[in-house]
Amino acid sequence: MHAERKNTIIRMFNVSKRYGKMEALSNLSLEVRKNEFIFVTGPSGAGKSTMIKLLYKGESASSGAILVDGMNLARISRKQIPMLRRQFGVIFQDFKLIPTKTVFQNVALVLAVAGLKPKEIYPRVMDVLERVGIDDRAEEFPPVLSGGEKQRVAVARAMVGGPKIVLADEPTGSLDPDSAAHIFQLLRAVHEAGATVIVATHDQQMINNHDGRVVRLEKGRMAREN
Amino acid sequence: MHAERKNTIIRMFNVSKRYGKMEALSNLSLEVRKNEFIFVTGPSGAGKSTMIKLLYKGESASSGAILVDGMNLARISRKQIPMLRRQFGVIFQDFKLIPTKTVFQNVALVLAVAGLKPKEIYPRVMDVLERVGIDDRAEEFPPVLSGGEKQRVAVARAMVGGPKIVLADEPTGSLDPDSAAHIFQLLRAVHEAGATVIVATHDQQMINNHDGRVVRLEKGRMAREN
Amino acid sequence: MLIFAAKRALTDIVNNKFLHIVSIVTIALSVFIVSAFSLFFNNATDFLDAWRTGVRVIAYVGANVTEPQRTRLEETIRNLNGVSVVEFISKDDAFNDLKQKIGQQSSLLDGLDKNPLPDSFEITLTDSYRRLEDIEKLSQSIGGLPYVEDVEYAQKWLHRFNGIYNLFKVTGLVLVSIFFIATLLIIANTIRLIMYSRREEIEIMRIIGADEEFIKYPLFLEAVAQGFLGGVAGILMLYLAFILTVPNLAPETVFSFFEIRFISVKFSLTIVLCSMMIGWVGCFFSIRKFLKL
Amino acid sequence: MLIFAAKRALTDIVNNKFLHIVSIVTIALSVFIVSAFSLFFNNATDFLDAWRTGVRVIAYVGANVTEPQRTRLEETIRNLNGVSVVEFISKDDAFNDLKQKIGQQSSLLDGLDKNPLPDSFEITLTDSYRRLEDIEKLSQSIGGLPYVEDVEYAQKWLHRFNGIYNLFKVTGLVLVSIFFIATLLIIANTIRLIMYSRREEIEIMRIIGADEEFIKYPLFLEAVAQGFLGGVAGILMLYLAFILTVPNLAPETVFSFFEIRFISVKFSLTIVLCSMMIGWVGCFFSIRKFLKL
Ligand SMILES: Nc1ncnc2c1ncn2[C@@H]1O[C@H](COP(=O)(O)OP(=O)(O)OP(=O)(O)O)[C@@H](O)[C@H]1O
Ligand SMILES: Nc1ncnc2c1ncn2[C@@H]1O[C@H](COP(=O)(O)OP(=O)(O)OP(=O)(O)O)[C@@H](O)[C@H]1O
Ligand SMILES: [Mg+2]
Ligand SMILES: [Mg+2]
Repeated sequence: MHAERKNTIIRMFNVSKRYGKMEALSNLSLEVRKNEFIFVTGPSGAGKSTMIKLLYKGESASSGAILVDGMNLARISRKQIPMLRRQFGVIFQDFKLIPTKTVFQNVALVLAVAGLKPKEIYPRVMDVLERVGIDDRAEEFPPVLSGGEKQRVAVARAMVGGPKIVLADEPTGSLDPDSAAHIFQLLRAVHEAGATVIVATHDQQMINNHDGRVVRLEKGRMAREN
Repeated sequence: MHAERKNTIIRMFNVSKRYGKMEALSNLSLEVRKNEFIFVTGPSGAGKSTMIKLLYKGESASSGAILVDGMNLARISRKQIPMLRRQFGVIFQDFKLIPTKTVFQNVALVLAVAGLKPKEIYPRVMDVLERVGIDDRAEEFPPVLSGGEKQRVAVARAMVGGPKIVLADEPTGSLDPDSAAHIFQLLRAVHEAGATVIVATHDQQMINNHDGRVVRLEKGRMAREN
Repeated sequence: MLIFAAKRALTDIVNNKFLHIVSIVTIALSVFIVSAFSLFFNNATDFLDAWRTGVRVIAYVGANVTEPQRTRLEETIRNLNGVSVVEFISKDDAFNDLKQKIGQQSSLLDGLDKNPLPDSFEITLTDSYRRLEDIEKLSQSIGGLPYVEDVEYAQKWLHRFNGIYNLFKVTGLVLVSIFFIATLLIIANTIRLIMYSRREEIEIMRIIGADEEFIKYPLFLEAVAQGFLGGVAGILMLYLAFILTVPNLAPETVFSFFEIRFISVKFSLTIVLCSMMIGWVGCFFSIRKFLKL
Repeated sequence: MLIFAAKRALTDIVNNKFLHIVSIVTIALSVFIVSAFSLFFNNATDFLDAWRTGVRVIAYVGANVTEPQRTRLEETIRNLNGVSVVEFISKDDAFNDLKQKIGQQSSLLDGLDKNPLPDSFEITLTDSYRRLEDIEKLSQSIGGLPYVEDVEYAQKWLHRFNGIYNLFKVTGLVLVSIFFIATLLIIANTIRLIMYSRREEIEIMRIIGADEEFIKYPLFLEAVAQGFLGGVAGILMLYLAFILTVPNLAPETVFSFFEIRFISVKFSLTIVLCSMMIGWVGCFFSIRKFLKL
């Protein structure tokens, strides 16, 4: 919590998120420095996914302030949201792959959205698919993939745009230990290339085996930080 | 593999499953006795989910024979498939909850399908929701639940009908260690009550901590059994 | 069984409000189109029919017929099938009529010393007896009666009118059929689209062991309910459009003999029944594809 | 930008074949309904118009007019706006006509020693000059000419006919508008349903940072393409129905003066354009709801 201000990329201050009576996050404050690697952990329903959702403004906070790279998320206009989201690479817990687009098209979409030309897109997508080990399924549609294969596509999509910040929600939940370790190496590589990485996970072993600050949530509150 | 014939509940003999050129399962043979507890493990894409899908005839095998409780799955008619499926309680890797039905309705559906009356259904559903620890969310719709909460609903649905055979595909992948242990206790209880349980999982720790035969698949083939 | 299906249909409607509303709106609009055209077509046919009311058959009576004979003849004609009113026109009345008809040039009749016209009966037909063939047959029977010298009716005009009338009726029926089939396909299409967006739900139900009947019955009930609501809404829309536009058309200022009528209650009920059936049929055909999952 | 959007629209169409086919079929059926009714309505109006061809104005010439004067009068009338043909009817011709018209009773004219009828001109109007007001105006101008004693035309009949004609036209326009609006809503409804079953896809695109334009442009292009294909398919369906049914209606056996025509190329193009626009508008309104996700 003693980061220098100018190096802060994410700042959450007293953030709460209520759904009806249900309080998914309560008075959460957190400061993330540029190029930090953070684990967010906690039991089921603690608010990990909600926290990630608030960061890319998939939802708005009920109260409190969130600043990402100097932008106050409560203040930005609808028009600015796409720009904000392109700063992030997000691995969703439920993958959120488009079932009617091929693996290639799903990953390529991020680059198309950013305005790249098809001939720039092709090599970059194939490269990242190869890195997650799914390049041989590039022309398949997500519904025919196995759980782990889908997850690797989701990882590929999150990394292909070279995002400033990677938000990974349970990025290895459907993977066997070897594949999981491999994906973690990729997240490490992205981190070393300068990105800030936030990983929500239950996998205590993963947390123990890797360096990184650990934030523990419980029932929407900060339980412990180390 | 030396089980007595009359105690065999599932018998797979030389089963293969091809999707186009892709062979998801190759020449798999497996015999499961009544009331066995089996772990199926293996890397991502090994064919664990495919094997489960073949058992409840979500897909038909490309070759080989599958017998469940004396029925040859290749021979049963379309009309008999629902009867077959009601023998199973399946926890799907991607949960397969109906988004437009509440948690309660999703779980109750299994009993309604089996022909139970609403007043019999209510207590049984609430009981099982309580056991997986999600009874307070009974009136919510799946899309608002956290990953772990959805998984617990899926577990509840698989157990509510008192199935002969439980097929659990990665039943704790989205759960923190405590919740996972709790779900495992529930599976154990179902097992002790007489059900046959087949669990597909990557979680090596889980396998080590519990008794049960372990079947390891690799690239669609049986790699090791112990 | 049916009660449980109905209960499940009800919660299903609550859970999928959007889809049900869309479906009902589409059915309502389709019913609206078909019934609006039927309304137009029925009234146009009635209108043509009303025009035909003018058709009269004239029977000329021989010159030397006595009054009792004439009275008997009148009685005989009156009792013929299809005859509604028989009016006696004396030759003097006929002469005056003729004078008026020629109008401007009537002065040329003043030079005549005696009225050369015969007595006649003007025969109006009943409503159900106005087809060309009926008129021809009736004329023949009258012509065969004693004391009748000649029978006259607007043959040429009637032939022409009959041509229009039949052409109009056939065209109208072709159009109604076309509209009916087209809207039926539109409704089936819409239901198929709804099933498509519910295919995941259907698949999940199949996978946990629901048989076809379990899945189908509530969907059928819903489709029939949609058909009912859509049909009623469509007819209400038509009624609204009717009371908003018809007073502005004001045909009675031009045609005193004719008044635009709304579709009959019986026809409305038929339409609602049809639209329920269409819901059922549309569901039947679109569901098969998705039950195979 | 547009090229990329078009490319994405193309892959999108391939990826969502079912939805596109459903949409095109619904649009085609809607276009079919509206254009079928337009076809019917146009032909019925033409038919009534053709009937009106019979309208003639008669100008009676004074008794003491010399032949050169009459010829000059004929010339003057012929040069009036709206006059197509002028035919001279001598008083002898008129007398013979009258005899025929009275038919059976013509014997009563034999007693006359001299023909009391005047000479006259029978004036046929041009096609564009057949509205009631035009005829009235023309009659007045002709009545004001020297040597013209009186002007006559089928005033009562025309009034009645005009009433029918206008009622028919207004009703037809009301119905076309109603059908147009109803099918527009049906199409919008269908597109909304399609967007609904694609809402997940749209939401995911939003979440990975697509701006509205990125999502909208291909969807608009697809909707316009659907409108185009649906419009063309609808008109082809109508054409098929036309060549299959019209020979069986065979109106030319009854009405030599009238032939059923298909909708014009220009009107077909207008319909296709409209249906493209409707695709666009339907997309525009249904997309908003789902872009808010
Ligand atoms: N849209 C919503 N409406 C209502 N409740 C919600 C909504 N979204 C999330 N919640 C609730 O907020 C709580 C926190 O959810 P969240 O998804 O953040 O948990 P999580 O820490 O990610 O859990 P898990 O490890 O199971 O994924 C949960 O109880 C969830 O049910
Ligand atoms: N319908 C299908 N069409 C084509 N390929 C398929 C289909 N279903 C499964 N596969 C392929 O078959 C292989 C085995 O899939 P399966 O889902 O059984 O793997 P798994 O062992 O469950 O993996 P995971 O641990 O990742 O869930 C995968 O490579 C998958 O892509
Ligand atoms: Mg979560
Ligand atoms: Mg799997």
